[in-house]
Amino acid sequence: MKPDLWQLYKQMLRSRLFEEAVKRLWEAGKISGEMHLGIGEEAIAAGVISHLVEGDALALDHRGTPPLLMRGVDPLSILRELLGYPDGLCGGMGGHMHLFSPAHLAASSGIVGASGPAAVGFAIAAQQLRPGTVSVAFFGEGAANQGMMMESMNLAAAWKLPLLFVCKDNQWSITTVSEETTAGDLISRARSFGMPAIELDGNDVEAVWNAAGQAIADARNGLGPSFLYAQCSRPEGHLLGDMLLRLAERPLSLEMGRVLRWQVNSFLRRKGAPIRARATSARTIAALMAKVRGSRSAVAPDPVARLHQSLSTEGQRMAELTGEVVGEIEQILESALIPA
Amino acid sequence: MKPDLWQLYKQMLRSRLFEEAVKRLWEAGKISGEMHLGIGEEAIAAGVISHLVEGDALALDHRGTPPLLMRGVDPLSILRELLGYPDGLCGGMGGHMHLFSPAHLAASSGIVGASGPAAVGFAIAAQQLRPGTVSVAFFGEGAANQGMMMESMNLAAAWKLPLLFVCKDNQWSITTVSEETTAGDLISRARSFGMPAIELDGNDVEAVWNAAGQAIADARNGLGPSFLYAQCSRPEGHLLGDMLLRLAERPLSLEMGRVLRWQVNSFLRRKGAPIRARATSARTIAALMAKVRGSRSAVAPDPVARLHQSLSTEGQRMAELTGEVVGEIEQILESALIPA
Amino acid sequence: MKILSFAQAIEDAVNQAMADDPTVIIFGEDIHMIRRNLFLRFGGDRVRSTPISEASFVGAAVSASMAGLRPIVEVMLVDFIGVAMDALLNHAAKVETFSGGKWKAPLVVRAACGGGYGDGGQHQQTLWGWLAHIPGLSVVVPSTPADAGGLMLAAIEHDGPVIFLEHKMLADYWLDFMGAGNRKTVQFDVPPAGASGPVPATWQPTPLGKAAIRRQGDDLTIISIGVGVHRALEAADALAQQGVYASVIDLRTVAPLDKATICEMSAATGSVLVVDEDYEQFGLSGELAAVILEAGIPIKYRRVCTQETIPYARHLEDQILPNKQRIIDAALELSIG
Amino acid sequence: MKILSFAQAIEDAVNQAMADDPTVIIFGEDIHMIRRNLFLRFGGDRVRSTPISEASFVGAAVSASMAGLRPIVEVMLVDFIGVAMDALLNHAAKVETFSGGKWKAPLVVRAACGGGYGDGGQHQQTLWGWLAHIPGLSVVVPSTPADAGGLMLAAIEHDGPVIFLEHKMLADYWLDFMGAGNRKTVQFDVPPAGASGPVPATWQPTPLGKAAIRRQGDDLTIISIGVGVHRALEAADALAQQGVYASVIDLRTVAPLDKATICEMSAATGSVLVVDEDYEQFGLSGELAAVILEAGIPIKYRRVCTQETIPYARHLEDQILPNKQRIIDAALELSIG
Ligand SMILES: Cc1ncc(C[n+]2csc(CCOP(=O)(O)OP(=O)(O)O)c2C)c(N)n1
Ligand SMILES: Cc1ncc(C[n+]2csc(CCOP(=O)(O)OP(=O)(O)O)c2C)c(N)n1
Ligand SMILES: [Mg+2]
Ligand SMILES: [Mg+2]
Repeated sequence: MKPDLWQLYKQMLRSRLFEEAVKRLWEAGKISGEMHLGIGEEAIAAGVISHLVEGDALALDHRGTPPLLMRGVDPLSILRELLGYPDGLCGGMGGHMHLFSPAHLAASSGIVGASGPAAVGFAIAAQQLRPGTVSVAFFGEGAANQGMMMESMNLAAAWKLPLLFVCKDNQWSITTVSEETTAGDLISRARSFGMPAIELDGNDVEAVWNAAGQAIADARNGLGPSFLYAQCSRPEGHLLGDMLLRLAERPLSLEMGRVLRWQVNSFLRRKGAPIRARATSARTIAALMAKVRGSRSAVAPDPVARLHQSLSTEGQRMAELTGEVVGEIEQILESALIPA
Repeated sequence: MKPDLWQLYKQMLRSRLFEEAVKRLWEAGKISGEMHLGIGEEAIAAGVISHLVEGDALALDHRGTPPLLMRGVDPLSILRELLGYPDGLCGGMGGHMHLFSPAHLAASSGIVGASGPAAVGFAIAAQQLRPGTVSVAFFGEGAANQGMMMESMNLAAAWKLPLLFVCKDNQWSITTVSEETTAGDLISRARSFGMPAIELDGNDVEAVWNAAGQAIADARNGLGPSFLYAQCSRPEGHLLGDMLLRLAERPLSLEMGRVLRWQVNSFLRRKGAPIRARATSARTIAALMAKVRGSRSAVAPDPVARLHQSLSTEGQRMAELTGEVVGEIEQILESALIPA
Repeated sequence: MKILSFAQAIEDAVNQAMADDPTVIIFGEDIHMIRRNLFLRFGGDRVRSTPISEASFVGAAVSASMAGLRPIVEVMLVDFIGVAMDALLNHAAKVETFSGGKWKAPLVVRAACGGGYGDGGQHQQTLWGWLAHIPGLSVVVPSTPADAGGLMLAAIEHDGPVIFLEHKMLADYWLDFMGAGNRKTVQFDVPPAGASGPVPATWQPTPLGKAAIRRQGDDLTIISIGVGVHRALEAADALAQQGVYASVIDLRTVAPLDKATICEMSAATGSVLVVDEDYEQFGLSGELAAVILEAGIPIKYRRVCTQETIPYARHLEDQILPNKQRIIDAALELSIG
Repeated sequence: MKILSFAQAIEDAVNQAMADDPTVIIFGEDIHMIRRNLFLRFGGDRVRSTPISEASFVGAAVSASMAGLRPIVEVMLVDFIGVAMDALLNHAAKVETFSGGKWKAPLVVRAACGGGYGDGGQHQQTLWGWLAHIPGLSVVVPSTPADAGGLMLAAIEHDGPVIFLEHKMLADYWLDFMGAGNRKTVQFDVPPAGASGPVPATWQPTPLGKAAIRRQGDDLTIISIGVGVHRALEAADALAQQGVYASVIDLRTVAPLDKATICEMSAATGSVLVVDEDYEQFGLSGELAAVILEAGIPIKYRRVCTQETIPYARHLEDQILPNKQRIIDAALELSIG
């Protein structure tokens, strides 16, 4: 089987444009609170979601919009939810970390790791009430250190639940490089529960589509859960207004000045760690900022751009599709702003 | 290095006799609540504990007495704690699942899996305040599915903490065969966190001593945590008065009669699972009872008997040592019963 | 008239619910043995034993309930809910609000609770007032077999999360498992009218949020729940012999709270004594004071609760848990003072 | 006179404590950035960033404190404590009792709390009354920079577990992180006297369990904590213009509760209004009613609290959280009714 790349591209582009619209509205102060975008995760979401059918369930984390959009939830009702209107997806009660669509059996949570248990419960219901359907958990690599996520891997494997764990590894949990807090590697961790685990480039939608297709088919056939481990990068940082990103975006000199000022302040204070340890701390922070800058650089992989490039040979079709999606999102944006 | 087997045997025998004394007192109604004995775990406790020195810490589960005894906590004060006297180890406030000895940095908990975080904290303090000391976590194979235990393995490995995880696998968590709720295997699970993991026969004190010695030495030298996975059997069941054991101890006919009665009752009721599923349930329970009977049989391995046998060539020494330990425990028992 | 033990009553009601509604399923540790009769009748798909992974399987119960099942998830003792608290605090309790009322989580969290058998402070808590603090959770604590079955049925049928707590002094199998262990050498203060009693032939749901008046008296109003109700009734008998007549209210559900009955009965006597085995501070006993004051009813007020971590030794524990003597003393203080 | 922001005051006090006592360490997620100044000064051994494993690292803080350290363990938002609740409920709170008083757990659990910036019900809870239900835990909620530093120092020096909650409307970096995100396009109702103010040159511990009287008035007594204190003071100003004079008590610590001040001030006016951002039911507001009634003080009583899961949309959230208008209305009801 081959994926319909145009269809996937369309979903990815919709998601990207939607998130960019959200960003603008958030920046304009029309959306409140934290805002974690799914920019950079489009290929993972599209490659997985495109295999889902009626009755399948979705357990989402704090970056739930792309999967929901691709699953077919009305974009306007999501946007109106984010804007806090009574006719939003959740009546303005949930907000962006708590998007729920009963019709799609899709639930989000802002608690890191909670998509594990949620997916397990959905999978139990699938087993019991809707044989042949599956449940999918989306989460970050940081969430893989949350106890309930590991418990859920064990439970899913022990009960051979129809479940797909989708771990999106952008290397960061907020300002922490996840590698430094994660012992061993997540592929081995998943396999240690007796689950198949596949590592892939989350910017390559075809690879995701293939792996997810196989894993979901296995789950439907009663072969139990699988673990997809997909690398991605997230140019917008952890959330909009990301502190680390703000720092890193300043011209090098300014930013270093700031770090130096902290450092000097800290060095000037009597008592505290030996100078070497203080210098190590300063280097750690400088290295973080360098890493952030790297992930923001022009050469950072972008799943949408990548697919765009490979499909661009058909220029006309691409232009039409782009026009269509841009039109849709513009239309949604316009309707979204109409007062309740 | 070779272990001092006589010393190990002495500790194991003391522990065994102590637990048997506890059993008698509990049966006489002088000790309240649940009582989880450490009978069958003596070789694991002795092989590990004998490597500990001043400043090392112990995080224990609901079977804490053997390690505490071997670590040098006053047996009389433990027994008086179990009897609820004000001069007991914890003034009668803790009881058998909450035995605490600040002098030995030893803490217990009745919450399954809690010895993981407890050992992590002890190990952090070791790293920070007492370099070269270590912390040890004792827990059952069932506890390995508790989220905080898995989190603790990750944390210990990520921070290279001086910590030894000691998983005592008696195959059971209460009435559940742990294999059926544990996906994959625990050795792989531990290794997936980048920790060395050693599987061994927990009835072979020499093997435990060797493996623990190496692991603890590594931890003292800053090489990080290890995982010891030791098989054992627990003839007294999960706790005194164990329901499954009670059932299994009845003569075969009686017991089967009982199961049949449940089964018939259940079969007689309209509505419910198809007959095949009901029969599967009945077989599951019968199989559990058979398994319990097996673990109670004369051929079940006993670490104390095993070491006794190999040391019995020196009959005189054995007789003396036995006499000494029996005398000690009898003496303790006598003093324990003196009213406050 | 059918007579069942407290435990049998619950099992009977669960049997009825499971037979009538195939979406009712049970999971929790050791369920194949603890609920062996249900396991034998309804099979391993609907009666599932879990790993010791409460955070995950209580969380799973929430989403399973959202996806069409009606799970009864068991955490053995309410004390163990600590490791699974996120599932209740941030998920079960909030699904309905977060979804704008469009999605419900009809699950029952079942657990044993309570002390009086010398098992120490990590295994004898009640925590009902604590759980009730979280908007969105119902908390049910029956004191008789008839209520136990009826409230269990109501909990199963309720379209939101319900915590169902069975006190170990009433549920004989728990007391045997954790306290007696088949011994004849230990005694417990088991209230007979709670441990066994008449039940209906077919269960009807006992409505959540409806208190029961167990005794009428003009001098003071004792408000309690669970085993405390029986302790209060014993104390009321003793008080009557001293000429002090107490009403006794059995709340039956902590949340929702039957404010009407509470206020009416409090106004009638002007003296309120709360008997609450849960921790005293920031819980049920305080809420009752607030509810009565909010209604503008002037009262004299005392409470007999558990003030500290429960000690292990039975004689120490007996002093800390609400007992007949403490109730009598407080009642006399109220009626004299 | 030094003027510091609320956040700076806490950092200043922690700086002082860490410099004076090498056993004070900090751990939690993203601590190298959130506490970068401490990280730079005290190094990575004493300021450690953790994996997202709250159950394990909060539990570890308990035993680390037993083994000679004085950890400040951070869980970002108090809402996240659900996954680590066992460490508080069954361990931190019980070590001292279980060990017969022989072992203490001197740790601080630090978290941001509170709403008012439209982040939804899983990120804006306060939960202070809920945590205070557990015997053995102290719960501290400062409302000014001076208290924030002084109470933090007291929390670090206290020989038991203390939950230290900093409200996001007072701690500017949290509000920026979660609410503003560097935007100029959003506004928040930040109480100026809480966000910045005078602090001592050298920190002294502010004793736990001692309330502060923020305003004197004869007509009614408003009892509050955290941001609620500022809302109450604003309301009291408005009330004064209508001829209603309110006292305002800032509890500062939920547990231990300053019963003496509460009773004295309540008796003085005979009318008590509790303003509590935590959930209304079974929490702080009820406990205050009970404490006053137990002291035999007849009062009229109202409360303005959070009754439901906090909605996401800012206009909905504004109605649910205690606000000036709700306080004024309740106060007028009390003084007329
Ligand atoms: C239990 C819990 N702890 C901490 C947080 C705060 N938090 C929100 S997102 C996040 C990082 C998550 O990292 P990851 O799982 O890799 O997802 P990503 O944001 O990178 O997509 C943290 C720590 C939370 N929401 N819940
Ligand atoms: C969090 C929690 N869940 C459940 C229990 C009840 N419980 C006590 S011991 C036990 C089984 C533990 O099995 P294992 O870890 O293998 O230890 P073993 O008893 O076999 O030594 C269970 C489920 C508990 N004490 N704590
Ligand atoms: Mg990440
Ligand atoms: Mg076991």
